[in-house]
Amino acid sequence: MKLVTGVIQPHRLDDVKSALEAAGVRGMTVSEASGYGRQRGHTEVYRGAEYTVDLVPKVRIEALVDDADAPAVTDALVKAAQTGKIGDGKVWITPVDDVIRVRTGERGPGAL
Amino acid sequence: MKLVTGVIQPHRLDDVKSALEAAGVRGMTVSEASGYGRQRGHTEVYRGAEYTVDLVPKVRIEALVDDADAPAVTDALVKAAQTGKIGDGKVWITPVDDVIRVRTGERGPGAL
Amino acid sequence: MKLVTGVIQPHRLDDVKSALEAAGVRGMTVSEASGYGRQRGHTEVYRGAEYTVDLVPKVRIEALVDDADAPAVTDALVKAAQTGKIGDGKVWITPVDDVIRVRTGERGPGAL
Amino acid sequence: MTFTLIAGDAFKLDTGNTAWMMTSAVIVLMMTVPALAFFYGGMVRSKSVLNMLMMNFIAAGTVGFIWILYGYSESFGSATTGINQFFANPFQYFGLINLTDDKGLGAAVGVPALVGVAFQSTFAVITVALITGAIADRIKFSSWIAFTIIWATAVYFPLAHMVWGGGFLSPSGPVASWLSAPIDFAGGTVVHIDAGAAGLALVLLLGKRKGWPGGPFRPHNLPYVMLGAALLWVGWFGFNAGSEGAADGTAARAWINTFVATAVAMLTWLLTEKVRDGRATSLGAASGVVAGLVAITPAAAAVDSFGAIAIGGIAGVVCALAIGLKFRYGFDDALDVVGVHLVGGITGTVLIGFFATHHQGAWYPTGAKDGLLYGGGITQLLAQIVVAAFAVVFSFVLTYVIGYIIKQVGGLRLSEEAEVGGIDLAVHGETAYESIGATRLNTEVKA
Amino acid sequence: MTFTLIAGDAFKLDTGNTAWMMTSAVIVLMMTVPALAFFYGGMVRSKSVLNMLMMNFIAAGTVGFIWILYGYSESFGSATTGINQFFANPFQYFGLINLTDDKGLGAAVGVPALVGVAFQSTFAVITVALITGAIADRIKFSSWIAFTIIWATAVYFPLAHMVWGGGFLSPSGPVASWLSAPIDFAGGTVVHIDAGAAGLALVLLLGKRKGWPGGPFRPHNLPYVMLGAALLWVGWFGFNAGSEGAADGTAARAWINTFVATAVAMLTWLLTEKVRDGRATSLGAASGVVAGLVAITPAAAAVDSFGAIAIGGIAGVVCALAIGLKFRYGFDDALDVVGVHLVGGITGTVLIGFFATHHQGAWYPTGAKDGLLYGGGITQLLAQIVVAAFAVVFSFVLTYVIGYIIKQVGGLRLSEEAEVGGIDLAVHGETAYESIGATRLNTEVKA
Amino acid sequence: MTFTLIAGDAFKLDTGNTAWMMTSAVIVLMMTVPALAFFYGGMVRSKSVLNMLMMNFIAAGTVGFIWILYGYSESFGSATTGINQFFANPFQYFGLINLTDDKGLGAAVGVPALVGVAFQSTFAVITVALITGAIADRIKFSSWIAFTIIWATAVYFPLAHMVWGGGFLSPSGPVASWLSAPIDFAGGTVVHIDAGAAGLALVLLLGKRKGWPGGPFRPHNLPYVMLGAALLWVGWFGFNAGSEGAADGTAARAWINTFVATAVAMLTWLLTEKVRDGRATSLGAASGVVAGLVAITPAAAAVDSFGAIAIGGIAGVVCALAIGLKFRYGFDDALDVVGVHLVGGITGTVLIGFFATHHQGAWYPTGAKDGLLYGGGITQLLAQIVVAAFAVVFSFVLTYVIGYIIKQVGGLRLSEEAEVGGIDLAVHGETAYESIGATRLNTEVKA
Ligand SMILES: Nc1ncnc2c1ncn2[C@@H]1O[C@H](COP(=O)(O)OP(=O)(O)O)[C@@H](O)[C@H]1O
Ligand SMILES: Nc1ncnc2c1ncn2[C@@H]1O[C@H](COP(=O)(O)OP(=O)(O)O)[C@@H](O)[C@H]1O
Ligand SMILES: Nc1ncnc2c1ncn2[C@@H]1O[C@H](COP(=O)(O)OP(=O)(O)O)[C@@H](O)[C@H]1O
Repeated sequence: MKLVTGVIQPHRLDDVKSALEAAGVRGMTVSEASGYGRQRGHTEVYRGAEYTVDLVPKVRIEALVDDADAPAVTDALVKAAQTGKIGDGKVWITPVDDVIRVRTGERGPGAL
Repeated sequence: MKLVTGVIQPHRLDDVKSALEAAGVRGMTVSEASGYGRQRGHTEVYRGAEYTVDLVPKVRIEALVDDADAPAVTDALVKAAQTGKIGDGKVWITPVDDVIRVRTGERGPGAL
Repeated sequence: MKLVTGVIQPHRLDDVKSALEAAGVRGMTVSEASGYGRQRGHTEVYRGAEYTVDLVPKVRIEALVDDADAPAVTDALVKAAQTGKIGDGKVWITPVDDVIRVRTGERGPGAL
Repeated sequence: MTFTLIAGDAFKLDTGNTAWMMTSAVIVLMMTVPALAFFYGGMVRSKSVLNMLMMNFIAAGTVGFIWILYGYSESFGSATTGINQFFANPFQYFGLINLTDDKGLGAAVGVPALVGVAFQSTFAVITVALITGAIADRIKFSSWIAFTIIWATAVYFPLAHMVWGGGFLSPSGPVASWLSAPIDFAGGTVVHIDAGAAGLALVLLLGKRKGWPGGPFRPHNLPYVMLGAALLWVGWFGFNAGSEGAADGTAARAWINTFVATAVAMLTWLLTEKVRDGRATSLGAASGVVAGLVAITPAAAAVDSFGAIAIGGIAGVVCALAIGLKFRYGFDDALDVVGVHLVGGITGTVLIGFFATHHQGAWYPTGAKDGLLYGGGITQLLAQIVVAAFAVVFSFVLTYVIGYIIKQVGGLRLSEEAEVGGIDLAVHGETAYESIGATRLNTEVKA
Repeated sequence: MTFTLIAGDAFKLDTGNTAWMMTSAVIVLMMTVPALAFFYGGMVRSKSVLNMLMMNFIAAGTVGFIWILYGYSESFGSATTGINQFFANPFQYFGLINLTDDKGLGAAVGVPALVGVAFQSTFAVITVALITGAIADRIKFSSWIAFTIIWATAVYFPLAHMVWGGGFLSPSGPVASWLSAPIDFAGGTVVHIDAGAAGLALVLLLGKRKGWPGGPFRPHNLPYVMLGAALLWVGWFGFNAGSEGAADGTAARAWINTFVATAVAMLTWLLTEKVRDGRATSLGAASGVVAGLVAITPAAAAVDSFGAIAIGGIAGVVCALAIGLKFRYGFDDALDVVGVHLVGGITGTVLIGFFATHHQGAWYPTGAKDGLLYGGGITQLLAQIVVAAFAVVFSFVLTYVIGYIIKQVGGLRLSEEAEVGGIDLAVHGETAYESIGATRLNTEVKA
Repeated sequence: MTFTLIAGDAFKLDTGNTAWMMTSAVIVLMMTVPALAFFYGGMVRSKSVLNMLMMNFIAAGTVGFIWILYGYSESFGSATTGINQFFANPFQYFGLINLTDDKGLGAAVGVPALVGVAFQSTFAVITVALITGAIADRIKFSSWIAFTIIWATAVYFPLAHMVWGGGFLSPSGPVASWLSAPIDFAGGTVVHIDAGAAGLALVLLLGKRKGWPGGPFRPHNLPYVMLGAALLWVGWFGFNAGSEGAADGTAARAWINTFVATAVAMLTWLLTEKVRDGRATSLGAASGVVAGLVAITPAAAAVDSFGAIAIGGIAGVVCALAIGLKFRYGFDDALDVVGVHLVGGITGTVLIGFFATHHQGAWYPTGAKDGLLYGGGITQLLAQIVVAAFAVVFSFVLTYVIGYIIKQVGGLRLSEEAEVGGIDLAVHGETAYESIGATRLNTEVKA
């Protein structure tokens, strides 16, 4: 199995969720993150003191998928998240040894 | 070494923590997450406008463990997190090349 | 490619960011986490009722890097995060199958 | 309200009335900052809460300033004939000069002239501030600043003059001689219909927020909304009971009516929600409070307890339903200024025609009549409808023209990038709440 | 309080007293919304803050409504003999009809009757609202609504009549002739003992929250708690100094005592914490403020500065210790209504027996006596104990019966699922704060 | 202010003045808790917000307590010659004993003596509380408690006596006979210069916060800052218009000036930011409000509308620039007590010398003169400069000595570990907001 992780623009979350569902993903885990990269941060000014905030709000999506589904899911994720502007984010795929569904204790692809 | 990651119901955190400790885990990292899966979200209504919130609050636990300990730790985690209701979450195991303890620079199993 | 993950003291974030930049890392993803380990938590008292808070605020940093860069990046991270006090955190390295830049769809090391 | 110009009184200070009116002025200012600012600020998304707070502070700043300069004079200057039926001379009391106590709004009840200026200043401020709810999340900050000044000058000050300053719609104006003296005790027309119609006009000019409807526009902090609603209720006693201009039984009647109409409106709004949506919400409670307050405002001392209960109860249901209009007709009145203030203001103003009475401590100006249900026939109802209709048209048309001109000259709408990325950051260079990753690099303030 | 029924006065308006009483009424309403709502709302977990705010708003809505309908009449109607020693005729002034100024609570000091209604309305509201702290996080919303109405009608209005309306426990009642006129200047019995004992009764009926004790019930937002405590302090001057019914030296004595007793109670609460827990906490400061306010309430104008300092100082320690009772005896008084209001109310009521005086601007009703430490012997102390005990029993028993009936009829307790998953969501369909992932799908409001 | 000691009046109660003064006292207390507490609390980082709130509550507690015990007496006791030019006898009215109404501050206007005590108590409290902004995030809690008591006793009470109690700097003191009666209507010297100079002295003793400048010290919650600023504005009408001591035309002039100066100061602060930083910020709006309020305080009733507009407008610019001083000179005045209160206080005090007038409802004490721009020559300006300079030196030197002694005896500064890890946790054992992972283990309260 594989873990497909995407760090994307927060306002794409909804579309990405739909796209993954359409690609047959039955579950995913979402969390808040901040990114640093080519996309510039911003400055804030408080009583004349300037703060540089170089972290940009992002959303992280993780989906565990079967080896065979990984490419399609990845493609769906990338396509739905894409706006073409700097800061669209990254998607990466990592190997997973095993998955367990907590409720039932099932293991492997069936636990997805 | 292995990284055991669990996405669980927030109210199980305490029990899971104790179970992992009992299983000999000396440290773990916890973060907030939201999950999407079989468990239904909910709707909220603000001045008559209905919002569908399909992300459910979850907690993510990550524990780095020695290869040998991985099965026992995983079992302990699953058992402590289990309530038998939909939404109990997933646990997955991924391979880790190396671990370093920042304080000392130690590497490998000794750094856990 | 590799994913270098570090769980560090929040107040080291700035230095770590600079160190990674200096080590040639072009992007990273940061998120909030809480850790549990040798570092003791604390107690809080509300109207005489004592609460034990054993999770300590941490920051998680993730950087995708080329295989060749992984050791150097890891070292830079560890060095910049180190204060020598308990609770400095962990860094770990995991294998990555593939990386995609969402904006362009590029894959592999070029997507970093 | 009895707090109005009565020429030629020799002035004799009444410390009790003066104390009450200064207190009222204080708590009516509180209605704008912080109450309304938080009521609205909690309802927007966290990325634009500061902009919302700022727009309310700005209203206090600009309108406060011009009110002292010429606004009071334009509203309550002494001329009331010819063109001055519509507005008074802005220079008569420029900077409040020559405004002696015997010429003040409270001369007849021993309240110093400057207290009248103070009390009325807070009405001008909040009327402008109310509009911010309609246009939330998308107006250019500089355009808002310009708008507050132009709109107060061209719409609010004139309408205040017409209704309360002895002008066109006052108890001594043409409607009064034609039908009956219109009743607007504390500002159903001047404040709520006025702001509500203006909000609608601006919304039409501004267009919808990106993603509306269908997008995620839920309130970012409901406790703030509750805080704002509660403080609005608290301050509104200054608004309504203060509009009597004195600490007497009529003020007490306004107090009681303001209390009970609001209590009942909250309950009926919640009931409407429970029936329609299956749940009574805290946003509904807060909204019901405001709807009740709005509706009872014009009627505050002109009905008895039963009238107040009826008006509150009806307003709770009507406004709870009226907030659906924007979805039906597709205008993005972000925080329901139309549904609550325009509809609530009309509801209260018109219902006076049914419930007006001068028994049980209730009061209305000479020339007004009891309402339809209290045996006074239909005349008062007609007068109320005429005044409400006039106020709607007057405010809507003028606001549309003002907004249109600003749009042509400097633009009204923020860039889409600022709107999506967050106004607070784009416009004010700030974010409301702490987050990880802020690093101060440059700390030298150029002084 | 001197603000009480005195038959047959010809009414002569005093604008100063009227101004003060209307102002007091405004700031006492503020004590419930937003002050108490935020004091309690900050103390609960974030998943039930809206429910807590709502319960307080509801108290203002339902109790406000019935107060105007029949509550005032039931409390302050003129009959005081026979069964009317316990409550007056609810229909005498139904909807405040026929309540002329000469029949009002402030007739003797020139305050219009409706101002008396207004001021007292806010007391009825907050007494009911206080109970919410005990029952936080687990009561059915509909049962709470029903409870507010029944409890106010059967417990609060009668007790107000007995103590302040010339009834059983008043300076003209049997305790007064037997021992000494009981002193309850601003509501130690009627408000605090009353609400505290009621909270205890409901807690016993409701049972413990899932996970209590031992679970994570820490306050979700301590600044809200501090905001609430501060605004309670601010509004309490209306409560205590307003209870004089006039703007005079006795009111000023109540003001001073309210100020200093609270200041000292905060300090002694913090000291107690420092000694016991090793830390002085902000929740302790907020709690000490409220404990001091509660304890000084009955004594507000009946002691001198030293008496106030003593009462505040003692209350700070006693209440700080009393919050441990619930752990010892295992009743889940969630936000310490028993520890603060019941114990604090008893403390203040009883300590009057030691510190009462009529020197240094202090005042008590005719028939009362100086306290034990001020040379008046033990009589006043006994009278205070009798009244306190009566109020505890009266409120506890009646509340238990009311709660029991509601429990049988409609149920009192929320489902465990709602309690664990979050009341705000389960009951009101809302969450207090923004989170990721809200999508609006359906935007059509059925209108 | 006219609210001052006038010996030997037979006392005749004026309920209107009394109502106004009690109300003013209430809203000035609100300025400290919650207003100032939240204004500052929002500006610190989330890990020290509770400590900031606590320091403000403590100021209310300790100073409130000693004010009633001996502070009022030390400030407004009757002796004003010899050493008593600098402070009065703290035991004359110990615990307010023997303070009859004819000896009170409001004897001449029918306000009971205890009302004067109440009103002035809130000034003592807030002056001490203002200092917390300078020393945020690093002072030992016990040292702060000790400091509040010592500083109030040795600095505030004497200065209040000197300026308002008939002492050294009062209209009957030496400066008045030498130059002209100094004008400080509501506390430019006694409150703002006093607190500002004290803040500077403590900052020098405490040293910089770890990481300052250059580190991440941004406000953790800007809506709290706006809430605080708004409530400060609201309460300040009690401060300024209340300082008249009566509900009359002079109070109304103070009201109007407080309103318009603040409105204009907010606008000019924002303009300064826009020009300098490219953005108008919400923190700037909040700061401008406070700067305007500070600057108009001494001049509140002593200028006409144009004078108020000028003072507000100038203060907005001057203070917006002055907050850069700390970066230039490297003193860590955390929340700009120097930039806003010291500089703003001096600005207002000195500008009186240009704008003072007794026309248009404005007022100043006998012996004062019109300002330079109003034809009165340079004398008043000189008197104002002398008084401001005296207050700066007096407060700075005494505070430095007090702080130095505390530093030697018990230490001033928190440990670095507590500062970095979070004061709330280290000192109070609390965190302001909920977070994951709190487990209650021990629930037994030792009682
Ligand atoms: N090497 C990396 N490792 C981990 N996350 C990265 C890396 N590079 C970029 N990211 C994440 O992707 C986001 C977008 O990257 P950025 O360089 O700004 O734009 P783009 O990918 O469009 O060129 C970053 O904010 C960060 O969260
Ligand atoms: N394929 C997946 N990849 C990542 N996380 C998942 C996946 N499926 C489920 N999850 C996580 O597990 C949680 C529980 O899943 P759900 O399908 O609701 O219940 P259950 O696992 O009991 O069948 C989800 O909320 C989500 O956080
Ligand atoms: N086995 C582990 N798995 C995952 N995270 C860990 C593990 N051990 C420690 N951590 C993380 O590292 C942080 C520091 O660990 P700790 O044991 O307190 O100090 P140190 O690493 O300096 O000995 C913890 O707070 C936790 O976030």
